[in-house]
Amino acid sequence: MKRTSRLLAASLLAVGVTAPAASAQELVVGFTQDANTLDPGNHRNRETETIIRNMFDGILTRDSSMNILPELAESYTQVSPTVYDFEIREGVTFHDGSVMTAEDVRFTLHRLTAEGAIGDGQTSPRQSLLGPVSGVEVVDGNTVRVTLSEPWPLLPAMLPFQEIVSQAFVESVGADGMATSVNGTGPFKLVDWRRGDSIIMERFDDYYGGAPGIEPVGKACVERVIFKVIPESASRVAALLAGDVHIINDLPPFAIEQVENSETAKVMTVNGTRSFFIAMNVEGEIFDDIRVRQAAAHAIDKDLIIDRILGGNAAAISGILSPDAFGKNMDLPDYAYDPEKARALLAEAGYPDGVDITMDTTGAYKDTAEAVASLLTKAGFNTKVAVGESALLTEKWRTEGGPKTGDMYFTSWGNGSLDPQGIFVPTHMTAARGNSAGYANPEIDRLLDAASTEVDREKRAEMYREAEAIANADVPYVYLWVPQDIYGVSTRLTGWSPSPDSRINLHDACLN
Amino acid sequence: MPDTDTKASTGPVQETIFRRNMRNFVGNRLAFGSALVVLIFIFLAIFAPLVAPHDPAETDLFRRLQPPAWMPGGEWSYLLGCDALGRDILTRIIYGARISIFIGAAVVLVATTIGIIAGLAAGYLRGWVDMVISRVVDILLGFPYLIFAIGLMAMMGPGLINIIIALVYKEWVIPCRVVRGETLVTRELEYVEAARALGASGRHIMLREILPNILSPVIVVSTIRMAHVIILEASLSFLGLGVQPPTASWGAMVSDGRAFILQAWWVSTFPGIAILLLVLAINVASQGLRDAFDPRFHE
Amino acid sequence: MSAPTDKTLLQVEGLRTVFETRDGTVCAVDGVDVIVERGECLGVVGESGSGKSVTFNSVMGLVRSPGRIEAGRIMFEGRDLRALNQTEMRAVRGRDIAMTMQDAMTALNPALTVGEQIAEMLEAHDKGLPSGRNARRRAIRAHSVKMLGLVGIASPETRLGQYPHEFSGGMRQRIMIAIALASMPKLLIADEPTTALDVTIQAQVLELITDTRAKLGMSVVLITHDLGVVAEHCDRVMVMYAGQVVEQGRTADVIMRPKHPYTKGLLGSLPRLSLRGQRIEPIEGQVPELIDLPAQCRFYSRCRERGPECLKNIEMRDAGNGQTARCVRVQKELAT
Amino acid sequence: MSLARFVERLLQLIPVLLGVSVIVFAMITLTPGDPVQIMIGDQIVTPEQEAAMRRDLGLDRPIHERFFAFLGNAVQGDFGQSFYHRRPVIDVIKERLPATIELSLVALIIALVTAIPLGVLAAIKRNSFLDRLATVGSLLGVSLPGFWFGILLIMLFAVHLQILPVSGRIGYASEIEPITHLLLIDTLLRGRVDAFFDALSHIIMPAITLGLPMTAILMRVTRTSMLEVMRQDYITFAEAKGLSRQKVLFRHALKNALIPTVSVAAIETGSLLGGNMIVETVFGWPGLGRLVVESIFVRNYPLVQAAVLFYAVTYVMLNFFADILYTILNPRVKL
Repeated sequence: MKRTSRLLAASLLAVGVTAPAASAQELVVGFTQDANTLDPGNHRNRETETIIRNMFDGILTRDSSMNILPELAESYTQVSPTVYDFEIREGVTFHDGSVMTAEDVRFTLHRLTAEGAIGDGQTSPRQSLLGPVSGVEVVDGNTVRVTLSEPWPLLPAMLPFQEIVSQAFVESVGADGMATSVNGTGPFKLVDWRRGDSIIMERFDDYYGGAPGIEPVGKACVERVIFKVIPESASRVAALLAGDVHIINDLPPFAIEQVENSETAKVMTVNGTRSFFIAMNVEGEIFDDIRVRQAAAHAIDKDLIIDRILGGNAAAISGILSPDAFGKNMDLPDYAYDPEKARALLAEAGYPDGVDITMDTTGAYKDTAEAVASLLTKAGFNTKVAVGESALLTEKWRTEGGPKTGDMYFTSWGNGSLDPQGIFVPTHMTAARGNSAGYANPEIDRLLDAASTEVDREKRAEMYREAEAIANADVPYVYLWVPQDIYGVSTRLTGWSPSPDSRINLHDACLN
Repeated sequence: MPDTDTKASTGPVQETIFRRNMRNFVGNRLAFGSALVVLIFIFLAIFAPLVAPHDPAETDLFRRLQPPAWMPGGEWSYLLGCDALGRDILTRIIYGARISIFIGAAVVLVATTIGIIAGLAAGYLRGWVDMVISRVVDILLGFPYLIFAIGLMAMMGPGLINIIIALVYKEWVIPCRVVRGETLVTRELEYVEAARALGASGRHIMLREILPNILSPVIVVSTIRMAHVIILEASLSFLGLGVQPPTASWGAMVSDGRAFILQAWWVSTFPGIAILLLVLAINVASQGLRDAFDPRFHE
Repeated sequence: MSAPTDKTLLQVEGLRTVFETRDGTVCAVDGVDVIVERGECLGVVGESGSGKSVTFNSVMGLVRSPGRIEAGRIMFEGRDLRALNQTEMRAVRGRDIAMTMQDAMTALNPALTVGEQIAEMLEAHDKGLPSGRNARRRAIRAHSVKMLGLVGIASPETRLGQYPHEFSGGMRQRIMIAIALASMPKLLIADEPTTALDVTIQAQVLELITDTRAKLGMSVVLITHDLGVVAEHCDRVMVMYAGQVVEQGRTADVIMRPKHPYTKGLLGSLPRLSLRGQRIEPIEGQVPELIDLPAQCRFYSRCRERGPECLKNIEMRDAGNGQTARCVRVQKELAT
Repeated sequence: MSLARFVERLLQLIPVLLGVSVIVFAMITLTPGDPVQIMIGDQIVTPEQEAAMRRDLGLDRPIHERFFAFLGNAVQGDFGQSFYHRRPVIDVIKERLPATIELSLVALIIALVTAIPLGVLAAIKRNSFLDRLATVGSLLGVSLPGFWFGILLIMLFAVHLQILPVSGRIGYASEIEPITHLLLIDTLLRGRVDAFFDALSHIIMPAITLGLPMTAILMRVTRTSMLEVMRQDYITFAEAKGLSRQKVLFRHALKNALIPTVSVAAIETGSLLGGNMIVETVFGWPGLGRLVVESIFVRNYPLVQAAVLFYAVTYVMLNFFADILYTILNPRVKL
C-alpha cells in the first residue's frame, strides 16, 4: 500500500516535470510536418526548408515584407543579363568553427546545379529551382560569379531558397551524413533530430549576426528552438492552448476565435502566396463556350465564401496573381456575383435548363469546393463534387497539353517567390504543366515568353499586367482568392512575425 | 448442468417453441427495445426523404457551425445544429443512416459468410486447402490494412461499392481465423468423430455438426465488428477516400467534424452518438435473440 | 423409511431443488429422501430428467444459478451440509464426498496434465502431506503414481505428464476415478461411470469401483441407466421418476418383486437373464413437464394400472423388508 | 517448440513476404499517379530536368526490371532510396519502426490487462450491473473513432488539467542512449526513472486511444468464451474436487477461455500495427504508420514497398508468438 502510493507520487511528480518546462529560453514551434532531410540541397519540400533555414543561411534572404536582402553576400550586382556577381561576407563561421569562404558558396551552387553533383551520382532535386544557371566560379578571392545560359531576372528572387553548406563538411560526411547532420552558418545549430517527433536546435553563439538589413543584428534571442511535429490541426491548437508550444502554423480559420479568446495565445496572419482557382476544361464541350465560363465566374460569390468559410482571411482575385505579386494588374474587371446573369448566359449558350457538371478536388479542399458547388448549382450548374487523391488528380489534370476528360478542377498553385514567372507561366502558357484548363492563347504565350527574359522591371511588369487582362477576358479559370497564412502564437512571443513565404525564421524571436 | 434436466421437458411442437421464444424475446424488455431502435433506424433510412426536416445537401453558409437548438444561437428548426457548410446535422444523420447501415450490414454479412466458408474448409479439410487459405490470410493480415485500402481505392477509384469491397477484403479474414481455430478443436471432438464414423459427408459435418457449435463466438465478434466497419469507413474518409460528397455517411460526418471539435463539438458528436446507438442496439438485440432462440443459452 | 443409525453416512430428507426459468419454476427434485450406509453401494436408476443427477449435485452443493435448493436436510456424518459456508463445503467436497462424471473426456480439463489434475486434488485437501516444498511435491507425486497404479494405468510415472486427449476413453474414466479417490473419500458419487464407454471396458471400470470400494471401505452411489450394473454391484437401489423417488429397497427385492408400475415397466422391458449391459428401454409416453404439476401420481399418464384413486398426492408406502414404493397399490397388496 | 518447427515457421515467411511483395508491387504499378510530377509540385521544369529526375529515381526502367531489381536487392537487405528523404529507406524505417512497435505493444498490453479481467468479471457476474456496464463500455470503445476520442483526451488531460503532454514521445530534456530503441525499456535499462515516467506520460494517451477498440473486442471475446467454458463439465468436476474459487476460475476456466482471446488478439495486433496511422497523426507520434500513408500519397514507392514488408515480418513474428502461446494454452492443438 505504502509502496503504491509512493509510486503514484513519483509518477505524478514525473508527469509534473514533463508539463511544459517553459523557460524563457526555449521556443517550441508546433509544426505540420517533419523535415525530410537536413541536407539543404537534397529535398524538394517547403516544410523541410522552413525548418532547416534556421540552421543554414543563404546568399540572399528576404525580410517579412518580401524584400530581397543580402545575407551571406555583402552585396550583389548584375553584370549583364546573364551574369551576376556576389560579394561574399567575411568573418562568417560554420557551426564547427571553420570559416566560410567564397569557395563554399561556389561549391554549394555547383552541388545544386551540376548533373550528378549532389552525391551518389544523383542530381539535386532543387536544380530546376535555379533555372538556367550554367556556371559558378570564384572570380577573385571573395566574389562568386553566377553565369546564366539565358537571361533570367528571377535569380535574386530564387536565391533565398538555397542555403550554403561547407565543402569540407560535405566531403567528409558524404550524402548520407548530410541528410542527418548539420554544419551551417545559421543562428541555430542542431542538437538532436528525433525523426518524426522533433528537431531540437540551440543557439549558435558565434553567429555573425545575420542580414544587416534585418534588425536586430546579432546572435539569436532564445537559447533553444524546437520544431515539434504535430500534423493534426486540432492537436496543434490544443498544444498552443496548453502552452506546450509557442508558435503553430496552419491555424484553421474556424479556430481563430478560440485562440483569440484565450489569454495565452493570439492569432497572426500574413498574406499568403497561394492562388486558388477553378480550372474549366476549355477543350471540353461545355466549357469551350466562353459564355458558359463567364456564367460560372458570375455564379460564385467569392466574398461570401471568404467571409463565412475562410473567416475573412483571404483576398479575392480576378487574375491568377496575388495582390502582392510583382506585375499584378490592379485594374482587372471583376465578374460580380450575379446568379441571374449566370443563368441568362447559360441559357444563351444553349443550356436553358442548366447543365450537369462534375468538379474535381482533393480532400483538403472538400469543404470550400462543396460550398462553391452549391453556389454553382443555384446558378444553373448542377455541380457534383468528386473528391480524389491528389496524385490521381495531378495525372488527370496536368496533362501538359494532352487531352483532358474532366469538367472543372478546384485547385491552387503556390508561388513562394511572388514573381509571376512561377505561377503565370505554368498555368497559362499553352500546354504548360499546370495549365489544367487546357487554355491556349498565342498572345499570352508571346507576352510570357518575352517577360521571362525581359530585364527592365517596368517593362516586364507591364507585360504581366497585359497578360493578366487578356486571361481575365478569356476566363479559362475562375480566379478565386489568395488566403492568408494564419499562425497561432503565444502572447509571450515577441520579435517574430509571419512571413508571406511561410518561413518561420526564429533568429529574432524572443519569449517573455 | 440444468440443461439435461430441462431439455427433455421442452415442448413438443415446433410452432409453440417459436412462439415461446418470441414471447421470451419480447419479454426481455431491453432486447426488445433495442430491436425497436434498430427498426427505427432502418425505417428512418428507408423513408429519409419523408422524415428529414431539410435537404441534406442544402448548404447555407450563414448557418455555418450553428449550435444545437438548446444552445445560444440555436434554432428549433435545426435541432442538432449545422455543420461547416450550414447543413442540418439531424437531416444528414437521417440520410447518413442509409449509407452507414448499408455499408456496415453489407460488409459484415459478406465478410462473415466468406470467412465462415473459408475457415470451415481450412479447419476441417486441412491439407492443401488449409495451406492455401492460411497463407492468403497471412498475406492479407500481414499487409497493413489502411495501406491496402488506400491502394485499392486508388486503383479502383472512389465509390460505395469499392468502399465495401475494400472493407470486405480486410474483414473476412477475421471470422475466417476464428472459425478455423474453432473448427480445428471441434473436429477432434467425439460427436464429430462419431458423425464421421457414421459416414456423414464432409459438407454435412461442417455445416450440421461443426458450424452450429462454433457460431456463437463468430456472431458475437461479427456484431461488434459492425461498429468497427462503420468506423473504418470513417478512417477512409479521414484519408479522403470515403463516400463522395454531398452524400452523408456517419463515418464521414464524424471524420469531417473532428477538425471543429474544439470549436463546434456537435458536428462530430451527434453522428458519433448515432453510430453508438445503432451498434449498441444491434448488439443487445442480437444477444437477446440468441438467448431466446439458442437452446444452449436457456436457463 | 428407516431411522438413521451409526452406520448411516449420508441422510437426505425432503430435498427440494428448483430451477427458475422464464417459463416458470422447474421442480427438478421434489421431496427426495436418501440414505447411504457406510460401506454400502446404492444404485440410483431413472430416465434423463428424473432428477438423479440434480439430487446428488445438491448433496455436493454444486447446484448453480438459476437453480437452488429450496428445502430439505442433507446430513453427512451428522453434519447438516446445507448449514455449511462455502469454505467448509469445499473441504467436504473432494475429501469426504467425491464425484465422478459421466464423460471423462469433458470432465477432465484439456489444458492441464493428468498429474496436475490429481495433484491439485491432493493440494486442496492436504491430508498429512509433509510441509517442506520439495518433500511435499515428492509426496504428491508418489501418491499420484500410486493412484494411477491403483486404477490400473500402466507406467503411471510417464503418464502423469500427459494430457487427457492422449488417453483412450476407458483410460480417461479410470483417471477420473483415480482423481476422485485420491483423497480417500468416504463417499463416492459415480454419475453414470460407464455410459460413455464400450461394453468390455464398462465391466473393467465397474470392477475397479467395486474393488476399491472394498479396499478403502467407502460408500458408493452409482447413478446409472443400467439395471444390470445395479444388479451386479449395488446393495440397495433407488428408482427415481420425475423428481421423486418412486421405489427403493434391497437390490434383490426390487428386481425380483418390483412394486411400482414404473419399476415394473423398466424391468419388463428387459430380458431377465442377461441384465448386464442393457439400458433401460424408455416406456411409452413422456415424462411430464416439471412445472406446476397437479396433485396426482406423476406416472399417471403412462401407467397401465392407473385408477381414479391415483389422482392425489401419493406418499411412499412400506412394502415390507425395507422396501418402499410410491404407489397406491402397494397398500392394497399388503392388505390382501 | 522444436527447432524443426521453428525453421518450418521461418520458411513459411517466404511465401507470405513474396505474396506481399507481389501485391504491393502490383498495386504500385496499377495505381495511377506519377512520383516525379508530384515531387515537382507547383514548379516549372524543362522536359530534360524532368527526365533527369525520373532517371535519378530509377523510374525510367521498365516495370518488370524494377520488380526483379527490387526483389534481388531486398534479399540483400537493400530496399533502395526514399525519393523524399534521399536516404536508404531501411534507415528511415529503422528510425520510425521502434516508435510504432512500442506504441502497439503498450496498446496491446493495456488492452490485455483491462480486457481479460473485465471479460472474466462480466462473465462471472453475468447480467449484473457490472456486466452491463462493461458491455456498454466495450461498445462505446469500438464505436468511438480514434481521432475523435484522442482529441477529447488531449482536451481533458493536456489542455484543461495540464497533466499530460499533447504530443511527442519523450520530453526534449530527456536524452537516452538507445539500446532496444523502445524508450520505456531503454530508460529503465539506463536507470533513468524520471525519463521513464516522462516517456510513460507521453505514450499513455495514444496507447489508450489505439488500444480502446481492441480492449472492447477482447473483452467481448473473453466474456463469451468464459461463459462457454463455465458451462463445461470440467468446471463442475473441478468444483466437485473442492478446489478454491480462484483455482476453478483461473486455473481451470481462464486457461481454456483464453484460447479464442489469444487468437483474436493476434489478428487484432495486425490491425493495430497497420492501423495506427490515425493515432500517430493525432498525437504527433513519430511512428512508421503516418510516414507510410504520406508516402503512398506522394508515391514514394521504395519506402512503401519496404515498410509493407517490415509490417508483414513484424506481423508474422507476432503470430508466431501467439501460436506458441496457443499451444501452451491448448495442448490438443499441435502446431
